[in-house]
Amino acid sequence: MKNMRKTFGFVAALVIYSVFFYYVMTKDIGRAWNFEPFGAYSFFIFRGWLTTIYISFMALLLALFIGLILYLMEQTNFSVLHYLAVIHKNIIFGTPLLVIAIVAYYYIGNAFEIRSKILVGTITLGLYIGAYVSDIYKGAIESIHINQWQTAKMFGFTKFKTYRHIVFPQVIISILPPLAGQFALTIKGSALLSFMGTSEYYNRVNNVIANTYLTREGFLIMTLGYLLITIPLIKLVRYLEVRLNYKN
Amino acid sequence: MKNMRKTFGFVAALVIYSVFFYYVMTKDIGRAWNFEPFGAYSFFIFRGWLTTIYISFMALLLALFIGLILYLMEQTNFSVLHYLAVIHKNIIFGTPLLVIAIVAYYYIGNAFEIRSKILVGTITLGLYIGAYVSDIYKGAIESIHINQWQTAKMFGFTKFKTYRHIVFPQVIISILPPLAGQFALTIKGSALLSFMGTSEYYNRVNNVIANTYLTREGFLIMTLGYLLITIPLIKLVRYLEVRLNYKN
Amino acid sequence: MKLKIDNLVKKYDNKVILNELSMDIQDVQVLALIGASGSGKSTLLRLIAGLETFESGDIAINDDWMSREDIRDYRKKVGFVFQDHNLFSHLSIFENISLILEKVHGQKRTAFTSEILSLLTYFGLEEHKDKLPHQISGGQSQRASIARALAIKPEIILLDEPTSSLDPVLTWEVLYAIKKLVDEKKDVILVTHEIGFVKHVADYVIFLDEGQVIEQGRDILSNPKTEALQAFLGKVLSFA
Amino acid sequence: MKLKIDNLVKKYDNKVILNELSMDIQDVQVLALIGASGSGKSTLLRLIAGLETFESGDIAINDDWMSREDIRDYRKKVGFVFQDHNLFSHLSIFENISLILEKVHGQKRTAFTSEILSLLTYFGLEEHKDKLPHQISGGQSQRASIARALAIKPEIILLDEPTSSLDPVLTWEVLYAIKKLVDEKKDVILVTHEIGFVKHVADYVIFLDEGQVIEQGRDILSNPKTEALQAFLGKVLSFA
Amino acid sequence: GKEEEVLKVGMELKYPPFETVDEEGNPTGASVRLAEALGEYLDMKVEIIDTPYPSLIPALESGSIDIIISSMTITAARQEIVDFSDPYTTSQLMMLAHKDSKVKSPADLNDPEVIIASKSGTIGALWAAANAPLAQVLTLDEEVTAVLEVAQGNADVFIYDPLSIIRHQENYPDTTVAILEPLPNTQGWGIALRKGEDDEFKQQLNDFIQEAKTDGTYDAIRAEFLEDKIKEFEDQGLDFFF
Ligand SMILES: Nc1ncnc2c1ncn2[C@@H]1O[C@H](COP(=O)(O)OP(=O)(O)OP(=O)(O)O)[C@@H](O)[C@H]1O
Ligand SMILES: Nc1ncnc2c1ncn2[C@@H]1O[C@H](COP(=O)(O)OP(=O)(O)OP(=O)(O)O)[C@@H](O)[C@H]1O
Ligand SMILES: [Mg+2]
Ligand SMILES: [Mg+2]
Repeated sequence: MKNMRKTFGFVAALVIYSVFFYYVMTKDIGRAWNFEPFGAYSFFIFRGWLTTIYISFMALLLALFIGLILYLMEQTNFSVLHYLAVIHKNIIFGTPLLVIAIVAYYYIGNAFEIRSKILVGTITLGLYIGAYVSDIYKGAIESIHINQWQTAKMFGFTKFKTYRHIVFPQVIISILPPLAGQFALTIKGSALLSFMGTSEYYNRVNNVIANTYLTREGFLIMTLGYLLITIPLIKLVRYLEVRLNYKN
Repeated sequence: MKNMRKTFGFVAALVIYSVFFYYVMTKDIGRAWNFEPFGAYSFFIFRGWLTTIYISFMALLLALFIGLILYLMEQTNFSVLHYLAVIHKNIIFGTPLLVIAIVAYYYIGNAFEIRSKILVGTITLGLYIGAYVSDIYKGAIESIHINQWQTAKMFGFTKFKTYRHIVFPQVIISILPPLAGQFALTIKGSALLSFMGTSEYYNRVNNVIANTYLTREGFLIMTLGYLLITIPLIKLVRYLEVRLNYKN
Repeated sequence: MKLKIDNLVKKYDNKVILNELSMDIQDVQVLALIGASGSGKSTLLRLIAGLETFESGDIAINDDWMSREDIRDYRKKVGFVFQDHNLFSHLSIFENISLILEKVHGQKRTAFTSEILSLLTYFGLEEHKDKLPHQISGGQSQRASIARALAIKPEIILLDEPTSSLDPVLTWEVLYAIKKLVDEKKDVILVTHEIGFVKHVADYVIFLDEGQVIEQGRDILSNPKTEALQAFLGKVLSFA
Repeated sequence: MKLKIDNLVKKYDNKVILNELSMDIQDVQVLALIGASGSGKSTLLRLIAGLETFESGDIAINDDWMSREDIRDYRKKVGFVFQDHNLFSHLSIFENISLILEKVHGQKRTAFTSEILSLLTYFGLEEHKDKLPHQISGGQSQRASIARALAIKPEIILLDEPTSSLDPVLTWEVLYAIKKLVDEKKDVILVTHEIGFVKHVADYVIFLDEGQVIEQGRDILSNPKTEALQAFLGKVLSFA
Repeated sequence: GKEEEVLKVGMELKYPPFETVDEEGNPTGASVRLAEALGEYLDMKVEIIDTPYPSLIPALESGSIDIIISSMTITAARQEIVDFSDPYTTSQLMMLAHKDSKVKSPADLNDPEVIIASKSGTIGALWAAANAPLAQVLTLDEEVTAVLEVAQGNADVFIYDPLSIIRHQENYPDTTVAILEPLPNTQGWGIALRKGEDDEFKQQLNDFIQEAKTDGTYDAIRAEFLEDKIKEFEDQGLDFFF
């Protein structure tokens, strides 16, 4: 019964969206859809897609870690570290990804003679997303009741163990929802590597669009390709949300 | 004493960053800086900057509101609404801003004969950021202890009043930090309007770069322009974090 | 008060907590629920307050059967003191009370301020009125919780262990406050472990064990019939 | 135990809570702190546990003056029962104990499992061992908090109102558990409002009022000298 | 000799048939072949580096690439920042117009009511500023949106190269027309190199272009990549520019 209602709701929602986009499409003045030319490029595009997956997952792990470091730096009493984190975050928050990508590779990477675009791109993306992630941690940790900290202290937990065993398991459910969005941003953000001329998904689809002039089809393929990564990832996060929620 | 240490930390951090970027710049084999040609464009760029401020603030307010609606839709038992929100979020999470911008204006806007780019852009950006904001709300609200809900119920608070007077004031401190990042994303996200050919800041600086090829200078101006908006905004959020934190 | 409960069944995670519990009580002003820890006292109190759903059965207060529709209006007439106090953690002691009067009962700030202050003074909380719940002592937060429940001038007040963290002097004050309620013709349902307190204040006592009523009556404390209650009381008396 | 406190001053928000409090206690095994709500009992207990900083003064336990450096090792030897229980909200009752043994005391799961189980059984919690703190009754969570404090086999155990939510039967059990500790040569510092309980278990009593020691000794309960304590006790006795 | 030295050539591989990728993703197109011919001429290995348009100048300035061959039009403003070789083509600009627009020829452009769409970073906006100062200019980040502006009637014309104009017109046959009349005052495309770095190198580039035009290199490139285009141009009655 409940399952049926859920299924019905899902189908109804899907229909509403489909009707909406169908209506929009009928109003479009262009030509008919034509996916054929993409066939020849499928392997080319597919390899770019794999690159995107690789980069985004590495960057994602890095961002989770860098976010933690930044959070800890911001909390410390050692004020140089504190302000390093604050300045880093302010720069990241204020700078467009385009600029960050170009500065990171063509200026910073160049100065230190790092030539691997994948490496520079992954680190840059990790640093970029990490700044946002650190604020997610911060928000969640603020919500832990003072009692829990005090009890951990009383029973002899070190600061690290308190975070690891007491705080983290309690905040994970409030961290995961915003993190899902951040993960999606990371995956799409991996397109920043296209400014470095890396052959990832975004760049390659755009290459093909340029060759074939099939913009509409290209955008559809681009979106589907990203959805194919983001949807499973978000499903995974939602699953973890339920699994790791101690309240259930 | 404490203030001196803080100032010292800030200055030290700033010096470290400056040295880093100075080193990077010395490694660059390019020409000397040349800001002169931007002088002629300054009014042109300034008007774009104002447009960006206008759009991002409108979109930001909209996103806070849309995020709330999406959160409530996701929580409701009415499964059509629930899935409408879920599908919306999945689409937003998976689609590059470039594609969203173009579809929103040239397909959807066109189908409904909405010609105002500022309008379409603001709504689109609001819907886009709103999806991320709703997950920030969700994460924070998960952290409210069940006791607080029950007590509110007992004393006759309606659902709305419980959110308004009990839940919201308690979660605001865990919402604000990740929201700061989201605000910054909104401001930079307003560059999506440049895909629609609106003359906002990003677009205009890029125009000047295209005309003059002064990329380095253009990027610096672009970044400073955005920082000039994001830093005060983030300062404001941090201030609110302290002000609204009932624990202080 | 009249309280009628028919075959009330409440489960948590498929474990039966209240097991076809029934009672029919009339013309009682202060009803006390006693029983061992975990016997279901708090659960029963929450159900009477309409705070949780239950598997089956019915509850009527003053011949009014509880129903989904008018539950919110019903609750507005009920004051509740939670076992773990449950003050709103973001609000000062004063605001914990004022918010409810203002937002739920629609009263004006000018009208209730002095009333709240005298209530807080009565419970020795006047100097703590602007502190947050985590800044006051256990007994202070318990008193604040009682003051909050009384502030809405309830027709019926439910108290879950109202004196557990109070010293003897304050226990007397609470006892006195409850007696005042009785004089004002208000009804009280009380969960407590303080048998001495029950003797002073209650005119009807129900002894619960494992989710069922084992013994009930006006003078079961002085005249216990079941072995269970005798054993329970035995420990108390040997104490003082 | 020896407990020496010199001119201890503690403030919250510039309000003096403990006012140059001093004591020098020797050869006491169960020390009870009594006093009115808000008199500073919990605060003093937290300071003795090294949980909070203070303005000035010194604390020495068994001639060991408390210092920043070895505070963590000191705490590991101390069991603490918080007034509001403070169980870790994301861990089951069992895990609330096992986590500490495993992560802080470095014990092996195989070694402590049966020990924890028998401790939980002793406190009647075996069937609730996998529940989370918010799923158990007030008395159950208080017992879990006591079990947790005992599980680390502390040399000294500090209890803040350990029986406040317990029924008479269970109060006896806790009393008995504390007596067993005494037999095992462990030291106990106890904050409680249950004067009967204090009489049974404590061999030294300190009566606090407004952050100062008003009266102290081995038999101040049967032989109160100050008016304050007489009034305080007067209310208790008239109760049972 | 120079055998081991690598000449790094930056181009954005999104502009067929000049700079593009084949189905395996290898760089190909007329500019790629021209770069390779340049390598042979200089006796250097050539490496094509795909670089998006906004990154081309930073890449050149930082030394990530040595020259740019990316259908880049020579303008005075750009010459302040980079050096250009002599033009290797005479690039042309033409117009895609909305079917109802009053713009029928380049002469109609200088009119305050006319809206000219142009892709940012390309020459269209610059041309408009210099040659039709009264018209409104709309710059868009993406080519596709500029075309949509015209197709949906928001803009009058889109200024771009003839090849693309023809293609775009085929995509929106009902609402657009191609005005295949070259805009006046356009310069050709040049090879960009770092400013003032090496006059000798610049001279070599100019010599190469001179030679390639006559030694059959251009003919070969035309035959390989531009056959179709040339035919299209002839069909439209135009001269091809490469
Ligand atoms: N964090 C805090 N901020 C401000 N005041 C505080 C704080 N914690 C405690 N107090 C105040 O200090 C005084 C002593 O508190 P304490 O908890 O020690 O009392 P207590 O003797 O344990 O009382 P009870 O029997 O009610 O638990 C109280 O008046 C309380 O309001
Ligand atoms: N949310 C819950 N999930 C599972 N079990 C629960 C939950 N709440 C209460 N219980 C169980 O129901 C039983 C009765 O709980 P209740 O709180 O009513 O006891 P009580 O009589 O008030 O005890 P106490 O005197 O200790 O407060 C207990 O065994 C408790 O563990
Ligand atoms: Mg209870
Ligand atoms: Mg206390």
